[in-house]
Amino acid sequence: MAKLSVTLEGRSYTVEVPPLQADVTAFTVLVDGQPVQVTVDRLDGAQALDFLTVDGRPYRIDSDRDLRWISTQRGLHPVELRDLEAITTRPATGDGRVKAPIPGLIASIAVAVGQPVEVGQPLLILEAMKMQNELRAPLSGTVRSLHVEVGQVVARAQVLAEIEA
Amino acid sequence: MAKLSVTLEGRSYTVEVPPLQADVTAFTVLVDGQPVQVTVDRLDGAQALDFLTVDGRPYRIDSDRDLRWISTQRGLHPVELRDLEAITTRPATGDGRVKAPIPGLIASIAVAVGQPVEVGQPLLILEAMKMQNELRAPLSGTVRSLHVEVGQVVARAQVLAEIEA
Amino acid sequence: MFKKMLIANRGEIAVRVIQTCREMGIATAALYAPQEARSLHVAYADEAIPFSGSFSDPAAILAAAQACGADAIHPGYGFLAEESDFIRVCTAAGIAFIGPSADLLDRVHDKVETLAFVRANGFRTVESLRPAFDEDAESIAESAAQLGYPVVVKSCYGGRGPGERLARDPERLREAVRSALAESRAVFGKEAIYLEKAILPANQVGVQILADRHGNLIHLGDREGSLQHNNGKLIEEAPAPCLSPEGRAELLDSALALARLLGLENAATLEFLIDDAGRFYFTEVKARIQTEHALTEMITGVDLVREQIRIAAGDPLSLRQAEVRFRGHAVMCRIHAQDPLNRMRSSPGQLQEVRLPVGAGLRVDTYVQSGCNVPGTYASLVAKLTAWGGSREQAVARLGRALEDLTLTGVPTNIPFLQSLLRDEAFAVGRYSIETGYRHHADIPEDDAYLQAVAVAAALLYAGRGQPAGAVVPDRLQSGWHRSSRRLPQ
Amino acid sequence: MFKKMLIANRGEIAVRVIQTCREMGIATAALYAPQEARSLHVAYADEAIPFSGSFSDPAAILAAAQACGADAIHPGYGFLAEESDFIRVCTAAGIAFIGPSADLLDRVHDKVETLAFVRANGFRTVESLRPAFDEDAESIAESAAQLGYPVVVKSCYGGRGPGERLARDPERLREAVRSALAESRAVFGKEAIYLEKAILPANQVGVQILADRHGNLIHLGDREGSLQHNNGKLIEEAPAPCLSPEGRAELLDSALALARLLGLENAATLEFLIDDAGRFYFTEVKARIQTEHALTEMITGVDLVREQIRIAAGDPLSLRQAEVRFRGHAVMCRIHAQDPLNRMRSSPGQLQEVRLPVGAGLRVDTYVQSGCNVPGTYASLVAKLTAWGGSREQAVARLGRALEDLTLTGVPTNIPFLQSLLRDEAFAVGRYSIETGYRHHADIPEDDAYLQAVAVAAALLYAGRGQPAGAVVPDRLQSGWHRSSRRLPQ
Repeated sequence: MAKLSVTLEGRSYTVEVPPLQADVTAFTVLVDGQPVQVTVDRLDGAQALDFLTVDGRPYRIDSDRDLRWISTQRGLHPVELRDLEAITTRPATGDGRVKAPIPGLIASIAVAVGQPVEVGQPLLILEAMKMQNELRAPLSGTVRSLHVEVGQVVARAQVLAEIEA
Repeated sequence: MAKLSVTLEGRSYTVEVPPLQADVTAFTVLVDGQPVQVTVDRLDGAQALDFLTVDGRPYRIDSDRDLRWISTQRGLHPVELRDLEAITTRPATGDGRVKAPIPGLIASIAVAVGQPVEVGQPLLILEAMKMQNELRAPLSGTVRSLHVEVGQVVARAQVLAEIEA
Repeated sequence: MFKKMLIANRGEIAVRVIQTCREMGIATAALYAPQEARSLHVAYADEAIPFSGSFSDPAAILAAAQACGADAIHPGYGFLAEESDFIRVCTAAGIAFIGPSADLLDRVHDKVETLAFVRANGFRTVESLRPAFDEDAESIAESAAQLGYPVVVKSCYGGRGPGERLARDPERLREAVRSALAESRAVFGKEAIYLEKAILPANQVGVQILADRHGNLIHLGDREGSLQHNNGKLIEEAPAPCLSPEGRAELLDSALALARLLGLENAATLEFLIDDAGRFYFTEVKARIQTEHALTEMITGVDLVREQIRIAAGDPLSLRQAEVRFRGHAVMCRIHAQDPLNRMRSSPGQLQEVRLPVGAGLRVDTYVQSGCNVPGTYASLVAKLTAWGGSREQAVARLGRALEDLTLTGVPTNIPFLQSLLRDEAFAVGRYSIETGYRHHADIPEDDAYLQAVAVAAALLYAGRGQPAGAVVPDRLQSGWHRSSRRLPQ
Repeated sequence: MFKKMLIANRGEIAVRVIQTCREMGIATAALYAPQEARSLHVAYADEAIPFSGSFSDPAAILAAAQACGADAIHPGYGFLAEESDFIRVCTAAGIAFIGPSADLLDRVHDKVETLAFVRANGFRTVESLRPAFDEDAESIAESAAQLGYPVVVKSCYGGRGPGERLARDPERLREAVRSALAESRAVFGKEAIYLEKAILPANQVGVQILADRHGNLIHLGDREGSLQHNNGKLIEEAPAPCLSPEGRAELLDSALALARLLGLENAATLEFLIDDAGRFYFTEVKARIQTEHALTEMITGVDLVREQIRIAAGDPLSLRQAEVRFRGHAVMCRIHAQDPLNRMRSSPGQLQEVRLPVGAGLRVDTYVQSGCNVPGTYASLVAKLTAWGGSREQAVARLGRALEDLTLTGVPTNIPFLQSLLRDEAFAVGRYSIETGYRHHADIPEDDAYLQAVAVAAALLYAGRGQPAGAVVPDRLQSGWHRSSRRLPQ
């Protein structure tokens, strides 16, 4: 379940999206905790999501690469997104590697190699899509390695740091 | 230079096409030995060739998978193609490997392993796109190996036989 | 006015109805099967409801309307458009039906009785006979002999072309009856046929009627539907070129009188055959919107679906007969997913690219867009292309131009066949009948440069085959494997 | 009639001219730069000629016409459409120019002289003054004071909006003069400006004129072009809602008299300002086809490009004034590749998907198709969308519907801005002037379900980002890496 905060036209919505699968075209999304029914096309490789129905209402959508805006048949809406998961992401495998949840830029690093850290302690800030995503320690231990520098651009899933329990 | 015989509306044309390159959009094609100027789009990965100009005249084209027909803005034309190269193809490297010039079905095999062959002697017939393509010995020598059987479907560039000089 | 309209149909007619509803500020609800999720009626409706039922099932449609809170149902031109029982259940449920009253449909439902009634009131009709027992070959042959060959075998119900069959002798009659019965059973669920004395050669002309509940009744001119293939109309036009000015005036007057006699309501079409002497014969009434209604809209500027909805809401017609102004000429062709190289068999599948023609005097009615499915479960009509011109010649030239500009890739279509028909001399001069034969018009074969170019295109497509999609560079050409540079032509 | 037409233009006007030529059986030759290879004028012409020159370069255009054997040139509405010298070299080369004679263009070329001539003949015109020395700030300020503020600074040549500037005081005047001079130099290669006394509020109305070489001269009604943004027309309509029936009759009579006085030829537009008392003031003549000509074509059914070509070939007009029948109302909007979130800056790039609206009473004029480039080197106009309706209300509703249905992805467009304008009260009731301000109309913000759905769409787009194109399954969601199943809601 990805959890996002979406702000548009002065209102903020918390949207929870289930793991998407290519062959599942109807599923439930939570908006501020309330379920809404969504259908999407089964998409072939060449197409981005350009049409969906939400509670039976069809929307033809378009957006720019950076998700600065969403347009529908009714108009254009500047949007702001915050990935609520990205702030507190921890590896599900339980290991100490901290990976980039999205591509972005390393805005700051709060720890040094050899430094002891507590679980949940901020390690670094990854700037992506106009958001500052604080990445925290997945477990208590020592910073064994830091693979990035401030100002560096990183790919998604790139290992940024490792914590040794 | 690929050399093809194209038959449509009761007429046959010999068309010679130079090696195509993704970033070359204007080139010369020979039709019955006469040069015609062709331009195509620079195509991105998602698009097939659907538009070209021939001697400055634009044609919007479509076809089926099997090249049974070509349609233009003016109408639909059943076509028959013969790859004139496929009949006498020889490896440019001078070695004795005989590869499939197009994907197809082995219709018959005229030689056996160990049999001596002369350059240009028919080895086997590859059926593809409604055509029987006779593949001939690229050099004189002995059939060292046969990698296919009659009825087998082969991929392009698959080695079918090898001739030892 | 209505608040929410359920569109009880699919395809281009569903899109058509949705357009007018949106322009009138009426919310729309569309029904769709999973394979039609990319059809335009889904994209354009305010609400899209997954629907696994049949558009011919009154209970399923009514349930859908009630579930979404619709206060009106538009049936398009489907089966339900002419089912009086369906109208009664809608009315009982407090949902308006966009179309005539159930009583009117009951009155004109039986085509043979309608013909007899019209004939009894002094109008010229085709001669028709209903065999005593539908499946009694003997009585059918007797009836045919009584009428005199050739005869046409028709289904008593519904209005679609496929139910019609021409028989010139007893042997062909047996065949025609057998297949007409099978089709009548399959399409309408009832076996009931009748015989009409064929008029040959003849032209098939329809007159568009609008009638409100306040006694206002007008015609919107005529349409010609004689250019058919396998009994399906392919190219239609308005006004009908087969009518002289005097013949037209007489026909339209007669149509108005007939409409009054029958008590027609809402939008309806009166159909006639015109023989080679210019005499017209009433054949049947279609008490619904027709596939080819766009022709009338183009020459009159009247939105027939808007009038239908207004009439059903109790509003008066928005114009009087004297305010109907005809302008120019319109020609429509029906584009089907049919394979011209495989006996026009329907060719369902996924469309790749859809590129519509642009410019003045054109209208496209379609449900397809790029990446959309053409389902095999419905009729193969994918689009109607209509061109308007100040004269017939200009309209035909424009339609030809637009057909060249329309691109539909991924499934074979009948576009090449339509292009060939437009080049036919009989069509070009506007002198054709339902009997006219059309030969295949090869595509300007005298233009060798054109054929050479097609040959080049074929060669390039071949050379580009099997490549990663889009690249025009076959590796077998790049690798240099199969050719010797010494053998290259200069 | 001509055999082969060179289209000396690009974009939607080139496509427009090609359409009529093809419908008339005239072969067409199009010119294109490499980045425009996928533009529709290339696809639709009979011949497509790579062209590296400028459409404003007479020698390059003439050379291209001669090289392809064209016997006529249509300049569209570009720079060459009003260059008398170009017409003379064409004529000398035996190539027909589709437009007026060189002599007429010479007569009306200087706008200040034309105004003086018209005024001297008893017509009401705007007050204008040409400063003694174009670049002498002193004399310009004197002229402005003489006219009285506010004044409009205009270029003496050409007819495009960008050369116009309003100044309410001497300070703004200096600025306006500076930028007008710069633009005049850049666009027309000459520095020449003049001042007009501003009429505020006013409506800008054009009257379409057609005149053949046999003395026949007709008008085809009026068009309203007051809805502007940065001096560019955005939404236009016909007939002009600002005119009363009496005002219209007077204006059209006056326009015919003016057209005769000026000896207009071929297609031309006479432009007027209408003040708030309904008085009209002649401002200038555009002796060429205009961008918004489709409006007139929709309400009259006349193909203006066809008439242009016929007139240039020496044929008489195809209809008389009494045969011109006006029907309904048409509204057009200009769709630009402009970024509404970045001050409407032009946003060139490659279009991904182009999906055109379908249905009755619509017309799209465009050069774009899926995968086509919008070059940064030309104006940002990518399409004109025109809707016809039996009434103004219906036409506006239809345009709104069609704008919703038009999809252009890959580059930002002004469509949301146009949608906002259509929702404006002043526009909805048809009471607006060139001074009307339009506020941004948010997109039905009261509809929370709508905003929630947009939020869902944003979340899904985010969740699908960085995936192999088209897959909606981010691997970070599948891998389970960034979340603990224990922390899932529920």
